[in-house]
Amino acid sequence: MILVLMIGILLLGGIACWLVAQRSAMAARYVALIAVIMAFVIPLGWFIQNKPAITGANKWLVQYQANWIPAFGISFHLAMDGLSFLLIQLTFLLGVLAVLCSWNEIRERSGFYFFNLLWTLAGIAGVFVAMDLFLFYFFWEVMLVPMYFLIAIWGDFNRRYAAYKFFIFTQTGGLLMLLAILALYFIHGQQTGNYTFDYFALLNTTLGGATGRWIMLGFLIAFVIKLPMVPLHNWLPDAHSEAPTAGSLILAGLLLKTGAYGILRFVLPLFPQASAAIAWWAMLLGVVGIVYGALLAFAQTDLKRLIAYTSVSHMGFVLLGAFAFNEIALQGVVMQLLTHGVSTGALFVMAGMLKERLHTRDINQMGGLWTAMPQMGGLALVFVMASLGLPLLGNFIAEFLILMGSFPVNPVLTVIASVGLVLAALYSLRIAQKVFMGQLQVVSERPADLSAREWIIMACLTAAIICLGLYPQPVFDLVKGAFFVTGYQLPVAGVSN
Amino acid sequence: MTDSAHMVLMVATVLFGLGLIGVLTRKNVVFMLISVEIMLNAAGLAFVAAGSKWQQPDGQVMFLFILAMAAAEVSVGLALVLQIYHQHKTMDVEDLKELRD
Amino acid sequence: MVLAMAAVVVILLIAFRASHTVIQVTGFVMMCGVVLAMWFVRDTLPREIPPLLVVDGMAALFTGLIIFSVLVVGLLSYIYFEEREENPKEYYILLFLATLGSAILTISRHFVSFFIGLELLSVSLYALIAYLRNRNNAVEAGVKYLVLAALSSAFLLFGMALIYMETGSMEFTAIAKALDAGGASVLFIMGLGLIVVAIGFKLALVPFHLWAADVYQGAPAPVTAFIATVSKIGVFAVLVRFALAIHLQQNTLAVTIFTVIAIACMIVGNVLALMQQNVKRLLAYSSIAHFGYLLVAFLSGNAGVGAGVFYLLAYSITLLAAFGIITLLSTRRRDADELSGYRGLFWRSPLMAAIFTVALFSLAGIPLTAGFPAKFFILTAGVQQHMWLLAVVLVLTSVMGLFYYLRIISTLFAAPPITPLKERTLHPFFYFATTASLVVLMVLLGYLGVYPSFIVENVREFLLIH
Amino acid sequence: MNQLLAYIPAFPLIGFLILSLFGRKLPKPVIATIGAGTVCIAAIITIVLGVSFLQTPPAGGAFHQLLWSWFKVGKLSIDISLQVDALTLVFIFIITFVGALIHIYSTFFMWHDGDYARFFASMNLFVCAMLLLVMADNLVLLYLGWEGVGLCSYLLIGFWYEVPSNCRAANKAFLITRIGDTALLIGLFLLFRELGTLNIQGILQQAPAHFTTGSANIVLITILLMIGGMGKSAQMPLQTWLPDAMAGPSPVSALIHAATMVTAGVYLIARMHGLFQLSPVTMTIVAIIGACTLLVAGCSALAQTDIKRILAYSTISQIGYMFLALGVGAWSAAIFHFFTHAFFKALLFLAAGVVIEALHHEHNIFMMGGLRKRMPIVFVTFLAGAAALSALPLVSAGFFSKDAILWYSWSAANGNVFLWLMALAGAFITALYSTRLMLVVFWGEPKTPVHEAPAQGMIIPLIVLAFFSVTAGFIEWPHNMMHLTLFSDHVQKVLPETIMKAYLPSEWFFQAIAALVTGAGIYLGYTMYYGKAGVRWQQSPGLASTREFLFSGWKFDQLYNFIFVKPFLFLTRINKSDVIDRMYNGIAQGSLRLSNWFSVSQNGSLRLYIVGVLAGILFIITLQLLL
Repeated sequence: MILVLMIGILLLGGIACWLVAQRSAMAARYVALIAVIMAFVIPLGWFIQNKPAITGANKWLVQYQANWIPAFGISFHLAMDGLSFLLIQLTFLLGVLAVLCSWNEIRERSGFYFFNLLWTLAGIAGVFVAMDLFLFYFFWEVMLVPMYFLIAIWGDFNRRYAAYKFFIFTQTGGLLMLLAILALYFIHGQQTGNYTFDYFALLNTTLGGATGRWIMLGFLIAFVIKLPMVPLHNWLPDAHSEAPTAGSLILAGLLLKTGAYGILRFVLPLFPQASAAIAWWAMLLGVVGIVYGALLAFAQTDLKRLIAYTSVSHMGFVLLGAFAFNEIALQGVVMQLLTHGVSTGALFVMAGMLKERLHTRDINQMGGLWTAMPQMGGLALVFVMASLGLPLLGNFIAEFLILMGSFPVNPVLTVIASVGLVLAALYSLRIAQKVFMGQLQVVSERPADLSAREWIIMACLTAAIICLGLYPQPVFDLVKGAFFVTGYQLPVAGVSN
Repeated sequence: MTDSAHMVLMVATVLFGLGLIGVLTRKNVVFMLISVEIMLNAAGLAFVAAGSKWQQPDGQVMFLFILAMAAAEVSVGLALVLQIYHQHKTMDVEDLKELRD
Repeated sequence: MVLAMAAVVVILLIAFRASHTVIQVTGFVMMCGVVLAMWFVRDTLPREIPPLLVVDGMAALFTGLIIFSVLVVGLLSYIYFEEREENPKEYYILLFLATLGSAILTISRHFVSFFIGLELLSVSLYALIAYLRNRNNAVEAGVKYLVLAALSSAFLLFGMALIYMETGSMEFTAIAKALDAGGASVLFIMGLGLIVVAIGFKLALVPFHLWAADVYQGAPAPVTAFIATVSKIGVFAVLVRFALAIHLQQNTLAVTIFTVIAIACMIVGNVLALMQQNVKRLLAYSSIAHFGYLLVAFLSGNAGVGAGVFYLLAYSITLLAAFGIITLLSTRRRDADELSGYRGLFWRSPLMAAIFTVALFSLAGIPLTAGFPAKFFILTAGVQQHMWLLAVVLVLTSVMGLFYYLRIISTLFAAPPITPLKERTLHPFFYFATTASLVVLMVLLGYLGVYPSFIVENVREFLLIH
Repeated sequence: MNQLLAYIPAFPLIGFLILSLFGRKLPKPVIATIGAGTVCIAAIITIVLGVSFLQTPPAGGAFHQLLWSWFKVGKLSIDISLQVDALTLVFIFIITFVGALIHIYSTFFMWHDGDYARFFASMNLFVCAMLLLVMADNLVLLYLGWEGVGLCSYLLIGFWYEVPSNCRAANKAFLITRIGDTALLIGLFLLFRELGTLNIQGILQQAPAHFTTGSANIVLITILLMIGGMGKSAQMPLQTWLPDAMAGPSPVSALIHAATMVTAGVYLIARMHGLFQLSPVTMTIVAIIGACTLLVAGCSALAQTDIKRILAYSTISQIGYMFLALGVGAWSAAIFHFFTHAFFKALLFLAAGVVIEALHHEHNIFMMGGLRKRMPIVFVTFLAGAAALSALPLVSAGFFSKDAILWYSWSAANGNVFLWLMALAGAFITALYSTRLMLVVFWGEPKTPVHEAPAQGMIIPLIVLAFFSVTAGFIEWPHNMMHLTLFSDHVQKVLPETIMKAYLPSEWFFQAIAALVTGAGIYLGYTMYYGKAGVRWQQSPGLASTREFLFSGWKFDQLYNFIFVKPFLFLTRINKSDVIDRMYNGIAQGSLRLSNWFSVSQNGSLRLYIVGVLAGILFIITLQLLL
């Protein structure tokens, strides 16, 4: 029930924002903030209160099921395990920060803005807990539309193009996934006579050979577009760079994660054989993404675009790890989701703050900002370092585990992926160098350092990334349940070579 | 009996084809309407032939309906033609190209 | 159901002499009466009127859909014509006649009734399209439609004649029997092909679609809405009935033809719409594509009927909402069909823009709107019958479709031009009523999008009544 | 005692946290107290710990402290846990003790800098990270420290970030060491795959049983670890970053780029000696790299004019000695050289810092001169350092450590005559450039006025370091003289003894030659650079190209620029707008073009529409006839 409550609050909060904003924009902000904080606190409070043990028997923390379209075996089935819980917490944490960083940035039509923001969050949260494939697809799409509006209305100069591209790319994948879901539905129905979209039922479908592979591809394409995987990544730089700050934060921090979540939750468990069959290729593409994204990131002069390409590179690790099929790599993948959400989100927030002050995203027009904004410079450095995988910060743990896990499976690719770490240093340091170091460029007024509100945002993110870096064990313990208990059989590795 | 029905059908087909060619080649709206009428009548003829083949009245009933409908169509059609002439001072369909991409 | 027909006739009688408002109100009441009647007679279904008509669950569904659409179209027409101060009396007669034709189509099971219904519909439409003869190139549209429709009628009749010639019957079931006994001869298939032409024309399937854009653009907005919904529903209904009767979907040839047509529709419709700047034309192209989708349901036979009905329902509501917006925004001189006129609508009148947006999303098949389950059911039907090619084409062309829907939407949300708001001279009550009904449509779209179960169950129940 | 371990890195960490969070608001004296004080406390704890270690060696030869379990995934279990054994003790002693001295020096050296707090924050963080590096009981924690010191090095090289070249130097340092780090990381993966653990003790215990000597895996692992070490320790071919790293403040150069961080590679190899012993090939490579590096860097030092760059190349060269020693299996000699080198090189850098500061940030030695009289204390201390560097027999610490290396490069089982000759040549060059440095800076005519006397607080660390530069060597005497082995006894609790050749010539002979060579170097330097001669050599046209070649560090930078940097930049520049994007734009364009084609059919002509219908019919009929 808390899951329904959590999503419901966001949806209602969104509508409330819209209505309230007619009277006062400030009220809309507070409504949005309160709604997201409530959504954040509800599952957290529930978790702390119940301290559910994630044991073999009790993998699912909480479930909720209601009929929806019984004629097609569709139910409104939500469930949360450790993985979902973590991602939901990440969602709402970033959600709160997204509301905060829109505080002053959005001056026009803020009611509708917050409506869209909250509905996007609701959609994302829904994706993380939906245990009915139809429902999953439903949420999958629901999060897109408000996101589209966020980009198309409050975006930068080239927003329309970016918004189209974003929507069309993700929709293509989504519809292919829908086809695959349907195919799975009928195959399962024919096998068992029970026509249902329920995840747990579908887990028992036996799929062999080509059919399984095609269906798996349908899912996978949708997820890797979201992830994004080279060469399906092209929507991302445009969308990220044109979106408003909160939009970029959510895109990078959360939307990409839904793709990875999809792979972990659906592709691997539903299609173990088919996944194993393409594992080598998936890992290869992951590595290509790591290197290619890094090269492109290095070339960019638009700060947000640069960060966007770093996401491409970082998400390559996810693909690499997910298809390594072992615990170490998979735990690394989950960790990467969390840490990338925090660190790249933080970089985007910073880019937004810089844009607010300097009215440009071009790093050639920045420089020497450390002098003017020592606090921001220091915090920025933390996230630049996170981005290049400095130990002590969460990203290192993630990438280390991913590489560690995939090394025995595919040494060659892992070694190439490790080269990505050098490239990561290249582009990350370039950010620090171009933006914060060098001579302070002559600007009309000296940009102000962080305000209290911005301090809160950055402090949250910094604390999160350091905690994840120093004491990640709770995360692993929580997620462990999601992977290695009943019903989840890892695909057998060893297709490589 | 069936042979003659088929013969009539053949005639109807030819008539139909003639009408079609008429519609295609004529530029004048009125002539096009007339050609369509020919085609409708060809269809009617075919119905009559079929009715006679099966010894049923249905074919002729259908023919009556066709006639009625053709009449209605022509009346509306002519009204429109008048309007066109009124507005465009021409009956050439090639001049009716204001609605286009 | 006899009651239903009678009701329509009564409306016509009343319509002869009454003021606009009175017609409107009576029409509205009668239509509601018909709907209610249908609800009550549900238990007595199916009722046959041999040999021409049969009123079964499917017919009831389609008729309901038609009546519902006409209700909205009538409402839209009111403000449309009120603003233009034209004499609308004959308009309503024609409207109701056309409705009657369409309704007959849904319940016909015989060539004669098929033909009568179709012609009733067509002839009324000629006049309706050209009704506002002085503006918007209505006459040109009328002539184009007339010539082509007459031509297609000729094909239809000739095809019917051929089939009659071969089977000796004009009743669907009898044709099927004859077919089972003797197999399909060349002439029969020829006839079938010609009928397909006629139906294809009415449904604006590729390659018989060329008229659609011009007519949509030329006709008054409510009439366009009528063409896009009522007339197509009726024709689709008879197509389904005919096809189910003669088991068209088991015929490889027919399936091939329809597959090609469906694919062509999806591609051509969507591609044509990509660059279109005229909203009405764009909707025409999009409706071509949508009937391509619908053919996927049609091709999956019995299983697809439910999907088809649901799709038509969603599609009708959507289109009516869209045309409602166009109607509301139209001025005395011209219809609001230029895309540039919609720039920044959201910031001028958010409600209308919201309705339009929801409608467009529904057309695009985005969740939370009725278009999503509709498309989903169609895909389900297609996948169930293993029509992978169609399903994949459907998916890919939908993506293409997304582009132009988004184009309109982003126009709606773009920064508004500096132009004064249009003056409203209409009776506020009717304006309000229209807007309210559009809001209802929007809510319906949302409701169907989120909770389609109710309708799905009812459609199933109805379809079980044979 | 175990519980004390955590405090050693904790104090600098606390210093870092306070300074980084509140540094801007604190007055300078407080900052100085915190910055230097925390390191001093760490040094005191270290000494307490060391004394206790020496008096009552702990069970198993090491102190242990488990702080918390870092992460545990599958078989991989990593703790944050510290360990101090004899080897580590040497390192933490140097880090904290020399570090403390340098911090004290810095409180005065940096006094006028605006970013006082940031400097000490970074320095404290560095000390903390370096301590973690050497105290780590597993390789992941070691890697954490390893990267941490890299970060601090980056921050401190680019401390004066307003100057673009400093930032470039910082970036370069970080990137080149990152290449090594990545190799190290891959080495870890391989190790974990083979042994299933990353615990250092675990690895050392399991390795002999698991690997056969010289098998491919162990060679690969050790080479990867070696590359990691090479990156950090600026060995060829990854040495180019260190000279540029001199862009940082002098104390930074002293602490990070001379005494501690750059010797991390030495530590790593010594720490993993168990693996290297299993791979003789790698050992040989390490030795060869060390020998080559010491020569190449030594020659480069000859041609430099920037005082700090001379010292930087000298550092590279001296670490080359350590690598050579490691390579021939002279483990304790390598660590001993590290030990003495830390003192005298830190001393040289600090003294150079004083000189530079006194001469208005003048780096060019040929603009100095005559400082012997004007800065006598600095002169004396510098002399002590230079003597140690050039290994002046018996009176300098450098002699004892370098002599051991020279001896082992021949006499150890892995040693041979070539290595010895190269080391000898290196010794000659070292003496030569040390003399050059001394003569040009401290003798001759003054060329730049001295504007202020160094603060007392800066002089004291110099004196302390100078004292150790002279005396640190006395704890270890060669076999033939006194045979005092305090140091090697200590570290050989951890490190194995050097395996010697069966037949050995007299050690006296080698010592004599070494002393001779050093003397020759000094003499040659004297003749070349005393008085006006130095300028002549510096300007002689015949040597211009050689000088330029050596000055640029054997053109390594240019080579890398050509092989890596340019192609990389080219690649990224041409692909800035993402080729793949073209594909999608192509699809979009294609669709739009298709749309235009299709809309030709919608030309409004009724007749065309009729033709369309007809075409449809024809199509259907054709299909019917075909099927």
